[in-house]
Amino acid sequence: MNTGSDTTKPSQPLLSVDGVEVVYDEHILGVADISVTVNPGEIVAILGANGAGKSTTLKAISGIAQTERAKITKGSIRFKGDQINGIAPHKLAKRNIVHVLEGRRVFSHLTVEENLKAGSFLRRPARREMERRIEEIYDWLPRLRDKRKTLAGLTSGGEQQMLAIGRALLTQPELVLLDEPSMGLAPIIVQEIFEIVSRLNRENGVSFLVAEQNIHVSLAHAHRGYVIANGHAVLSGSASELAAREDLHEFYLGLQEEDPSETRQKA
Amino acid sequence: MILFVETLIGGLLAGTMYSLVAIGFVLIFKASGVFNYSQGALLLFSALALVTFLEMGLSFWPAVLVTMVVMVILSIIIERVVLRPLANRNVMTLFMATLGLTYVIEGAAQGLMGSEVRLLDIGLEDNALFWGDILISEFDLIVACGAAVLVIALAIFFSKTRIGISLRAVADDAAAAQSIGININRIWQIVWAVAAVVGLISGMVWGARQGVAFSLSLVVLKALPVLIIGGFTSIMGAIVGGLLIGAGEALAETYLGPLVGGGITPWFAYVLALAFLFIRPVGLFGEYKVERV
Amino acid sequence: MSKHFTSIAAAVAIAASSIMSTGVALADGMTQYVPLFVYRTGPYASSGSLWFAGERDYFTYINEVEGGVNGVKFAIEEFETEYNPDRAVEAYERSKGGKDGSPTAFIMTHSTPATYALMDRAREDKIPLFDPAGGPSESKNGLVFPYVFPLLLTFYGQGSVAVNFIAEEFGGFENLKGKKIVTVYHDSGYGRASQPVMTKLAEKYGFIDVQIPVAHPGSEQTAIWRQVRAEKPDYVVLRTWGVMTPVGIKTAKRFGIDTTRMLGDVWAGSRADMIPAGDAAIGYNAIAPYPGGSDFDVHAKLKEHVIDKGLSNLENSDADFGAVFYNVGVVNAALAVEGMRIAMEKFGNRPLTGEEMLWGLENMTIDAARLEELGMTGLLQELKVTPQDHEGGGAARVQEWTGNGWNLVSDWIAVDDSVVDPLIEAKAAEYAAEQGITPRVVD
Amino acid sequence: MNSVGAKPTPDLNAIGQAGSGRGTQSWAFLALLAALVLVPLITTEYVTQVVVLPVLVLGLAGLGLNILTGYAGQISLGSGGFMAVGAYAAYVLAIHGGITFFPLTLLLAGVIAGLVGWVFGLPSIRIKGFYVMVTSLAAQFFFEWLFLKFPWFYNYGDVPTISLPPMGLFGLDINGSYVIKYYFTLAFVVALTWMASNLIKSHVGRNWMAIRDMDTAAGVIGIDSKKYKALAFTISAFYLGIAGALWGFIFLGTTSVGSFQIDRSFQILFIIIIGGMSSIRGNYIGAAFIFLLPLVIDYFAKTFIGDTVSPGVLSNFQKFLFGALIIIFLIKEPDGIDKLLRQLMGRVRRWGRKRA
Repeated sequence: MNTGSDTTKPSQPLLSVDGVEVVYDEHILGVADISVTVNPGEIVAILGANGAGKSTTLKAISGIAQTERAKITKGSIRFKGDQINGIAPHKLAKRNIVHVLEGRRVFSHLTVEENLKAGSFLRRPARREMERRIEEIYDWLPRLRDKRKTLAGLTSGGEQQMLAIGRALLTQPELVLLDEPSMGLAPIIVQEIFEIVSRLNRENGVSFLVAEQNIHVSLAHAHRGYVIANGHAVLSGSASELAAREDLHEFYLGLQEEDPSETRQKA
Repeated sequence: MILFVETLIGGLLAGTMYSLVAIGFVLIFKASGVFNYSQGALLLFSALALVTFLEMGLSFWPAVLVTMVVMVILSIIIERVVLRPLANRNVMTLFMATLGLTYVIEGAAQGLMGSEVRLLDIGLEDNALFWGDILISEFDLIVACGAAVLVIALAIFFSKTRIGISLRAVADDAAAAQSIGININRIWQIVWAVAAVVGLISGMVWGARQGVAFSLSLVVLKALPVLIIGGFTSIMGAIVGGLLIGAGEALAETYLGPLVGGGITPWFAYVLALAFLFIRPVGLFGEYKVERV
Repeated sequence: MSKHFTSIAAAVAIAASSIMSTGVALADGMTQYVPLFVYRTGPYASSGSLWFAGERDYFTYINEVEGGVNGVKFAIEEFETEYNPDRAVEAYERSKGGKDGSPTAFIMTHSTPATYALMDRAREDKIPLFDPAGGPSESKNGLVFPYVFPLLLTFYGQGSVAVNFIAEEFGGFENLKGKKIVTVYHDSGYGRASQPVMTKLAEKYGFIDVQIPVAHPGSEQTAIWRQVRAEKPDYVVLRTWGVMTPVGIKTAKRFGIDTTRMLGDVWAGSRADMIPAGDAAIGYNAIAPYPGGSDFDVHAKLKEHVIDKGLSNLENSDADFGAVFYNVGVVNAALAVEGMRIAMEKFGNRPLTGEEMLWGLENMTIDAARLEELGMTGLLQELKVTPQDHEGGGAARVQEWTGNGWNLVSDWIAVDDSVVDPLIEAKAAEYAAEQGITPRVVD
Repeated sequence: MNSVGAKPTPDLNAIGQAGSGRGTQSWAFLALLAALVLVPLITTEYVTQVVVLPVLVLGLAGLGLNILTGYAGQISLGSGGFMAVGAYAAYVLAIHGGITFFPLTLLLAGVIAGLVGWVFGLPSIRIKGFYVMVTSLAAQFFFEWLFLKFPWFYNYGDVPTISLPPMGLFGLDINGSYVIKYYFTLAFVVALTWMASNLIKSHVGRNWMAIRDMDTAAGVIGIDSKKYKALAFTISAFYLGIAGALWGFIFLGTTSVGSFQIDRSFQILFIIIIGGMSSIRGNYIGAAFIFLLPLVIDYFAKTFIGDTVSPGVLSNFQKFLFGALIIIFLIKEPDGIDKLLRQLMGRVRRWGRKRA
């Protein structure tokens, strides 16, 4: 998996985040200076400790941040060349960016199938078409098919994560922002999820920006990666370069101590 | 024994009228977490609008239709002007805003459409029916059937339609709903509109019973204990809560009232609700979850 | 953001300073300032708006047609209270000093709670309070309550008139024996006010007095009327107010209670109470110190000079002209005008002070001839107010609802003073003792 | 706030307070106190008795609710009910208990209200949030009923409106003159406010805030949240009770349940939200705003549109406007006027420093 992105770089990145600062409640700094690019067809990982600002970065991109009383105070975010700062999340979904929030966040009082339907409404398919698309998702995520009538809140963590991804895919995205898909899941499930992500990327050309604490599994599947700490991007490079760095782990762990946690509110 | 059964049945039927008001409340709370005190004012506004259109010479169903349109427009205005700017504020502020909204709606309703009591004839007779020796109000019976139809209609709306599923999605997790492209502002407009239409139906029922005037707005106070018993987020709870309050109130007024001098209805429902709270702090159908207020 | 609020603060300051400086320029020295405490919003707006329209229309008539009372015109200022006594206190303090050089000669409280709240202040400030057919019954005793005027008919009197009428229905007092009269009342001071009288009368005539309360606002009364039905009443008296009345009548009807054997008191007998009750109210009776109807002579005058000229305060003059509450307003205003006229005979044709008005009211006699001149024969009873008797009349007619209007079914029925007066004297004495008041001595 | 980078990185430490400025604050406080003392001397009877006095009493009631809601985090809509308890307790103490030395009557009435508040606070141990709020409504309606129903509370009058008996104060009749009334109220309000402010600074206040911010966590760090919640209900009701008694005895000179209905509870809630939650000063600012706003609206409405529309429309328009202003306020200034003033003072101070 060493298709070094530099060699195939197209004229325009899919997503470019440039020097973004996010402030919550006008006073609390979310991230200070983050720059990230995702090229078409890439899986890019954002690595960092708990509270480093990964989620905030993704929320800033998807517009969710501003629904939580946060503002992008500096920098710009471009998607396919267009500035998208400050656009509401549902509009960004229409423009093919979808965010799978941390902690899965399925609609727990809806059945699995209703969750998927909710994802598909965005494109207003006819009923037949909607059913076909949902079947397609079941093909990708066969575990869900057996549970289609179950309330989402009653399914396992792994199933919920798959559901969240499946639901997001039904919006027909070009870019999926995937926040901590491994959180609280058994390694074997994490592995399964990342393999599905890779396949989706390969076969359907969906790009992913994945925020992860789990370095190994994410770098194994990503093309490139960024390490962020204290709200700043501190390292970047291809997945293999990063994985090869002896000091990565120290870097990552060492930063955790510097993190003045009270100034950093995770939303 | 006949007195007991009659009181019980009468109370249960009357209780559905409380349920109707509570349902409008539940819809909004569930979808947006807003404790909407102005539900009573909405009820007043809709009933006044309906009466006004009737007086202008429209026949019944067209008038109902026009009123619905007015209520939908009103809901959209409320969402844009009041709720959207207050999104993500704490629940207290939102509650206070609905208090302010109550004044606004009441002032507008009475200022525009007059404050005198008006007759609203929805074609239901308040006759007595006898079932054996037991007297039942025809009006209440029909209203109860109507409420059942409404609840079924809402259930179908929520489980089968796209908007209904989206509504439930927003109620479950607004941020996740937004992230998959659901426009929550539009959903709020729809919820308020549905609640306003439910308000119109309860306004018609209450208005037919007591005439259309300001006191319709006070009906909201009857809905709050219903919510406690039923939980703030369950339509089923609103129905069951309404029935319990209706029956409890009627039995208390008949059996307990004479012991303490009567007139106990305004607080009895609340005390009943309190008793329920001790047994089950989140209402019969509410869900345990950490609340931060 | 802050700009917005500095401007509000500035507005507050401006308004506050202008409120402080009451009583600026004297217009022409010939207007009488009348503060009107109204409730055009809130739960009682439906009755209030007609009432105040009646008052204002009569004042308009006096101003426009008669050129004022002996040339003194009325300058009306309204204060919204929402029927809240606290806001009445605020309005009272704002208006007691008069305006534009005119003193405040009298205040119409338009609500019994407000009368209570203002009673002590009015005594202090020497401003008569008008509360016809309301207020504390014991304030009939003008020696203890010099500045309160429960004109026409006190709450006690209402109970007495009710029983007299019911006796007539049964064919005489002797037939009351063993009968059961159930009173369904608004659970408040007003609703309970006639209870002592009913107790006394029940003793005197041997009927059974049952009292059943309804809690405010009374929009659901199934349980109440089930109780009433269980009592098997021979007659039902309603002392209700607001929405409680139509709901009560409808529910009563459903429980098979004969609504032609129901008698509402003054405040449960207006068009606004009957309309929502629909057909159930046909045949229902109500006590009327102010009967409804627009056939009285005064109405012809009002119609010609106020309504038809577009000067009326009524929002819907087709439906509400001549409604009971409108007539309440007309009568109240007329009583104020008469009081002023009489006071002017002594003090001259100029704006009056409260003390002067008190003299006028306490020397007010309205006999049949004067009623004729006023065009109020049949609408208003003959009155003779004295310092000892602030009620002045003590009679009411009874009217029956026909489905679209009121039909008067009795002449003036007088209060049984022999029962009511001792109660009033006892209450007044109690009040005087509690408050440390020495009753006035009047020669 | 725009994104142009002239502004330094936002303050990372908890925010908003424009400097400490203790000196300025106490200076301002003394100036305000002096102004309040001067009110009867420099203004009219109307302003003293019907504007400033009720604002003081409502501010005190706001303080009572703020202790419960702003500091201890429990929502209540029963303020009117507890004010009624205070007012009726004072009346019953005077009539049936013969206690007519007014300061004593008032304190005892407060204590009774406090005990009642404690009882009604008990459910809050089990329930939270809006459920507590509806519990408080139960209290509200229960008291409205109670004081109407039992004639003992209004000395067996026909009408449950109390005519207050003469109350003494060191040989003076408290109702003798509005100046006495005013100074008496002012003294009481200042003393009680001072007490509350000390209480809030003490460990009690800190524990309340811990419960408010994190109910569960407060338990973990060893705060007996049951005890402190109960205490908050008690003290809150104590203040509300005294405010209620002052409202009846001093401001109105009479009392009926009508003075303490649910609208009163809403009014008190408006006061603390508009004035500023968790702020002592905010209560009085909020009270002034909420009490004066209708008067100001009334004044402007009569002056500018009085003749053009019918009085019914005018009254309703005023109501509409009041509601609209509340909403605008909530949207524009969520933290209340107190915060606004703090920012303003901070700006003035910075400006002053710049010039110096």
